[in-house]
Amino acid sequence: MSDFLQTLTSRLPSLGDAILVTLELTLGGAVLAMALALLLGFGARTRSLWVRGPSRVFIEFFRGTSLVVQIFWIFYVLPVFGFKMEALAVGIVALGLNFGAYGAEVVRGSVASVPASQWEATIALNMSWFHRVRRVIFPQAWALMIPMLTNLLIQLLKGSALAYYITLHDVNFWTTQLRRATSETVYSFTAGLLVYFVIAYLLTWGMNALEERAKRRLGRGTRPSLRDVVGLRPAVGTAAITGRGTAA
Amino acid sequence: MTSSTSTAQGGVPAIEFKDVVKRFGDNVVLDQLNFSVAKGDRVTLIGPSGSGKTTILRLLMTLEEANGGLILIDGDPYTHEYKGDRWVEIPEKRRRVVRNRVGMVFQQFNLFPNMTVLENIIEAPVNVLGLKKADAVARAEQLLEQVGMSEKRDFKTNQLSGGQQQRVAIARALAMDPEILLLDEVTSALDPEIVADVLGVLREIAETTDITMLLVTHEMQFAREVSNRVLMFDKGQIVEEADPETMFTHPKHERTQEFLKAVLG
Amino acid sequence: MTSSTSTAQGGVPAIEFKDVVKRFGDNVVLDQLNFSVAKGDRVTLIGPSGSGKTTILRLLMTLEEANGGLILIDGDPYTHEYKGDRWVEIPEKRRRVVRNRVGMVFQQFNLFPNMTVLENIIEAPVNVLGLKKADAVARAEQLLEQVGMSEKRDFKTNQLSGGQQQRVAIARALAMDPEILLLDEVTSALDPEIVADVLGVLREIAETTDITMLLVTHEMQFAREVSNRVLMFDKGQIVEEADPETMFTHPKHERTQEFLKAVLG
Amino acid sequence: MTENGIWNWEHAWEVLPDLLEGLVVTIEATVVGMAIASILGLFIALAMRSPSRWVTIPLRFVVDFIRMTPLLVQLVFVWLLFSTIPTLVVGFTVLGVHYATYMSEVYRAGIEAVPKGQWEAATALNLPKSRTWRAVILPQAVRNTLPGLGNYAISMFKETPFLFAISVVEMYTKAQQYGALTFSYIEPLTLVGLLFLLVSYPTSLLVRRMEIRLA
Amino acid sequence: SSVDEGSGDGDGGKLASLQESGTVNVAFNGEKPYSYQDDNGELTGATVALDEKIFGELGIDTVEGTLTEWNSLIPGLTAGRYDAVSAGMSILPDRCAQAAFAEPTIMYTTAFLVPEGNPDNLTDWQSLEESDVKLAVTSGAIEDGYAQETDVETITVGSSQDGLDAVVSGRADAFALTGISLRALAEGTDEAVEATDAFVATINGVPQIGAGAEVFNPADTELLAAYNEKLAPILDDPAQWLEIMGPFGFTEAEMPPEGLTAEMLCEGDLEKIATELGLDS
Ligand SMILES: Nc1ncnc2c1ncn2[C@@H]1O[C@H](COP(=O)(O)OP(=O)(O)OP(=O)(O)O)[C@@H](O)[C@H]1O
Ligand SMILES: Nc1ncnc2c1ncn2[C@@H]1O[C@H](COP(=O)(O)OP(=O)(O)OP(=O)(O)O)[C@@H](O)[C@H]1O
Ligand SMILES: [Mg+2]
Ligand SMILES: [Mg+2]
Repeated sequence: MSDFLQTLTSRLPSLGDAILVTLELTLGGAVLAMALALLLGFGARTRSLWVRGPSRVFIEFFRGTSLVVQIFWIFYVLPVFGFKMEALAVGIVALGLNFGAYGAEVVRGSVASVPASQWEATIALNMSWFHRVRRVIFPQAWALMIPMLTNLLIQLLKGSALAYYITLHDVNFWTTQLRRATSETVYSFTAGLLVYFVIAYLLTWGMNALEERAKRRLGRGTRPSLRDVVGLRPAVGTAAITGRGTAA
Repeated sequence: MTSSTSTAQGGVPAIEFKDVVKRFGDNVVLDQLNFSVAKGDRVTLIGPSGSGKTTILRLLMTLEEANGGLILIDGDPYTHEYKGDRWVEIPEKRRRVVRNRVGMVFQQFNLFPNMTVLENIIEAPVNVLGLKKADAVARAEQLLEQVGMSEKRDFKTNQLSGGQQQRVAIARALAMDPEILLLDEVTSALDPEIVADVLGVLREIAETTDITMLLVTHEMQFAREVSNRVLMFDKGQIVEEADPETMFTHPKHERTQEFLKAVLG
Repeated sequence: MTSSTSTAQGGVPAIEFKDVVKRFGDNVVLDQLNFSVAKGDRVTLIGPSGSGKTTILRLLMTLEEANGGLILIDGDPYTHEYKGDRWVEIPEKRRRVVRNRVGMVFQQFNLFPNMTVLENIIEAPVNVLGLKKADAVARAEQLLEQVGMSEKRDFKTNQLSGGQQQRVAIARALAMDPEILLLDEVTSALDPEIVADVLGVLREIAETTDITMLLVTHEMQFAREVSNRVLMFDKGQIVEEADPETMFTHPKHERTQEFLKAVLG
Repeated sequence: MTENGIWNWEHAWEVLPDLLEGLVVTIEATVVGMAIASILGLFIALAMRSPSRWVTIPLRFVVDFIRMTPLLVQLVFVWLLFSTIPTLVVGFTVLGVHYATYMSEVYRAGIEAVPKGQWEAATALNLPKSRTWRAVILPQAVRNTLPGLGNYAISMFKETPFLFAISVVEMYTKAQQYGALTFSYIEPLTLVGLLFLLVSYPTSLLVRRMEIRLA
Repeated sequence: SSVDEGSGDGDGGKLASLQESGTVNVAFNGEKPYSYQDDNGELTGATVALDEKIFGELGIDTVEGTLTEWNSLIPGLTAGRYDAVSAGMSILPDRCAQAAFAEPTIMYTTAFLVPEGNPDNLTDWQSLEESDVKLAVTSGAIEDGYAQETDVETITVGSSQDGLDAVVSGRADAFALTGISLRALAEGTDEAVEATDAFVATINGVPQIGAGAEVFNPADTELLAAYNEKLAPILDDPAQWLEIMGPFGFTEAEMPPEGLTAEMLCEGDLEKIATELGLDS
């Protein structure tokens, strides 16, 4: 144990770098995923088959084949065709594509649960499509989708552990190296586990704050008690529920 | 069958339905319906549940697509037109120009919960009509004054009672300065005591403006006071048409007599 | 203030409120309310929105907890009692015995969507009263007959219209053979033409049984026909109390006059 | 990869039987895991409604912890700490428990989505609590939950490769093994992707069907 | 982390470009004592030392490493993510079709990691076959193949650490791996385990000659030839080989016998090799 602590201490500086890589992947992937989710989520709702078809194919493909296989292709096979990206970029792109596809279902489901009457009111006021979505529909769907996006974000964080597979040195890699150096599986993993837990906790915390804000915008604010903010219950909006696109 | 392409006042009618067909699946709701509403007219649609009253308003608001026929606003084709002998949809871009002339108030108010009362009202004038924000706010305040909601200006909509929400919804529709106002059972989601309140607001609007109104209501008293023409619908057809006084006191058609008896008790 | 511990007929009242207090947060909805309903009475509660009518029915159904006072059913303490000078909740077990005497029909019907019409009706008789299934079915069929819903026996509830759902809900409440039936605006979610239909069913029940009824309604016509006593509520207090005829034609209290004017138009 | 181009059908055919064998394990793990997740998830959701904070606070913590930490680590821990429990049992159980934490949220939402009026109607009919749950609330809640259940099944399906951390060899690991022995990775891994798709897509169709049916 | 250096478009430009930049990027799996990061994060190990020597002679002074998973080594090489793999990978016939092996640099023997005291008395593969122990093997390693051919009950693990954990936790009775790796593993842990003496496994009567080598992209033929050219004198001179490899715990037993070539191993006729090298027992 004391040996372990010594090695652990000597490796703490590199943990900083590892956390940075994990955060870069998670946040980069999340931003890309969110952009894709919006694009595909609305794309999958359009009436035009020319938009809806490709959106659905994209969603099904990237949800259906698994993240590792996608990472493998982007990192190890595409270069054979002369298409080569930095490892970090590959990680972000792969996470973004995969979770973007899951997220698209969340977006689609949440937008679908905004009452049709809200769309009708926007038509009656003669708003343009983009205006409707930006000012009326999305702000309402947003409050519904955050809890499910939080789940996805946690899964994305955990998915970023595949970084080692593409030569990146993230928290998972750091844990593996610690384990190799100390031969202490349980202690090493506990260290890694706590790091992931803390990151996940902070992310959830941030997302809960976002949700609170979104709800308050809708006049449904629950005036967050300290426990609401600190607690991690991803208060799933009931209408959003039930997996209409519950991702993951 | 009984078609009614009436209106005396001359000039182009504000609303005109020509052979309008609307089906839901196999259910033919409107079968070649013809009728028109002159500018400044206040027309009430009455009729049993499922007769197609709401459908007419929704077609006028392009919330439903017709399956045939023409809908004209001020003589302009609105949702579809005939190109040669083909019946084609008018693209959204052109629809939007015409749609600016039409406003609607819904039974369930449909206010935007993510905005305050004021924001609900100025949203479309600023972003659709392109009004300056200051002007839109000034107009909104005037309208809120008119519906007696001035002091709730900055409230979230779900902090309001049903009657208050409906009054804001009316102000929101009026803020677009529509030439035509559609009202679908605007009081039937409200508490009975509050109904009078909202009807009062509408009566005032009817008296002080010359907006063309097309309304569906079960408040026969209100129909009597506000409208100058009542259309009785049944099965997607106009069964009878008269001024309110005649319609409510001496209905001719058997179906109308039956209906009025059930509703007036 | 104005308390009303009336009833002539003698004997233990079916329902008795003694100094009942109900608060929601700071909002005192019922402040030491006293009233009673004799066995077999048909009492209508009227009054403006928010006056506490629904709250009274919900207290009687134990859907809300009182903050003080006693509620007695047939003289039995129901939700709370005084032990010495302490006001204590009666445990669920004892409440359940009393609750069997009370049935309720809701404005929104609240049928169980996962069951058929028949299943909805026999669920409680079988599982609460312990009836044999065959007996429960026989009784259910009789009730469905009575409300005119026999042919919908095996339908899912969401295949029914509002009026049909409400008739099933009435049959469901009656299947428990309650001594007291609570009805909260049971027609206000229905289309106007259909209202008459459901009211007819209730009228028949009122005529053919001696169930004690406590109802909230905005259908004054119905209140007039069915009930033998009307209580006018305002701000959680009984403002006026009379037989329907007197109440609707010669209301004494100013608040009642105002209210009736707004509702009756 | 070599002179003969990037894709070699011989390798593909050669590895396919191995992969199918692995697919069986993958599907077994998903089915058993999902059975555990959907039942345990329900119990967690029910327990979380307990009025006692002595139940809910610790449970909340455990559930969050499991949800927020990597599955892989959980597998290895349990495998090493309870070395007398057979590996497959550990694998399926941990997978199931991990997903139960996700599922419990879906159930919670499903239960909360049952209108309050249903509870009130049950009280008005004097139904006992247990009967109310069994006959009224749960049937409706579970129906709300089905699409979510399907989605998590799809996702669990693709997390079964983690089972290799405790030496359960499923489809993905079979592919990697073939790659390690022959240095041909593209064929086996691509096939894995396609096989995943082959199972996920119908599941996803089914889920959306239910979504429409229940809407 | 990875650098966009190698490009795999070969035809000899690779050697020149490496020489020009003065840096070669090799992939490694972080396994002691072949190629790994020391506590300071420096790339080190036996195959790395060998690379430094050989590439140095080719005028490439810096050997950089990319630490990656075992299963990414070859895909990354093919994708041109690095220039060579320095992990002492075994030369196997199937593998030769996909990657270009340099001449063998390390002979592989097998050993078992067992609980202290070696309760099952494992000494060589025959003793294993006779006992009924459950053997842990690394996924895709040659020992996995041996076990399958001799019907030994196995569990498959992902890394040597996993194998160690399996033995410690009692999930497996023994863990088979190359002798060199096992020695390093046993030394690095405080757990109550030991490594048996290394042996050449004899499977169905045929001694399993195994050897590891540097791996290149098949397109980089000129680079491979140049590497082999500089490697030959080292293999011919045991003293020099030991000087390079010895510090990492390698002994003469791990030095490839004279005459053993990558080509022979690629053909895979082990019986023939044994006869030619005079190794059959
Ligand atoms: N979206 C829809 N899909 C299918 N059928 C519909 C739809 N909307 C309306 N209908 C049908 O069209 C017919 C006319 O409906 P509509 O709502 O116009 O009647 P209404 O006269 O407004 O009745 P009410 O007084 O009940 O509001 C009804 O038979 C109705 O079932
Ligand atoms: N769950 C609750 N939480 C907070 N306040 C409530 C709640 N239920 C009722 N109230 C308040 O109690 C008061 C009485 O409500 P109640 O529903 O009994 O009125 P009512 O007479 O039935 O009115 P209506 O005619 O509109 O149904 C109202 O001011 C209402 O806002
Ligand atoms: Mg309608
Ligand atoms: Mg009420």
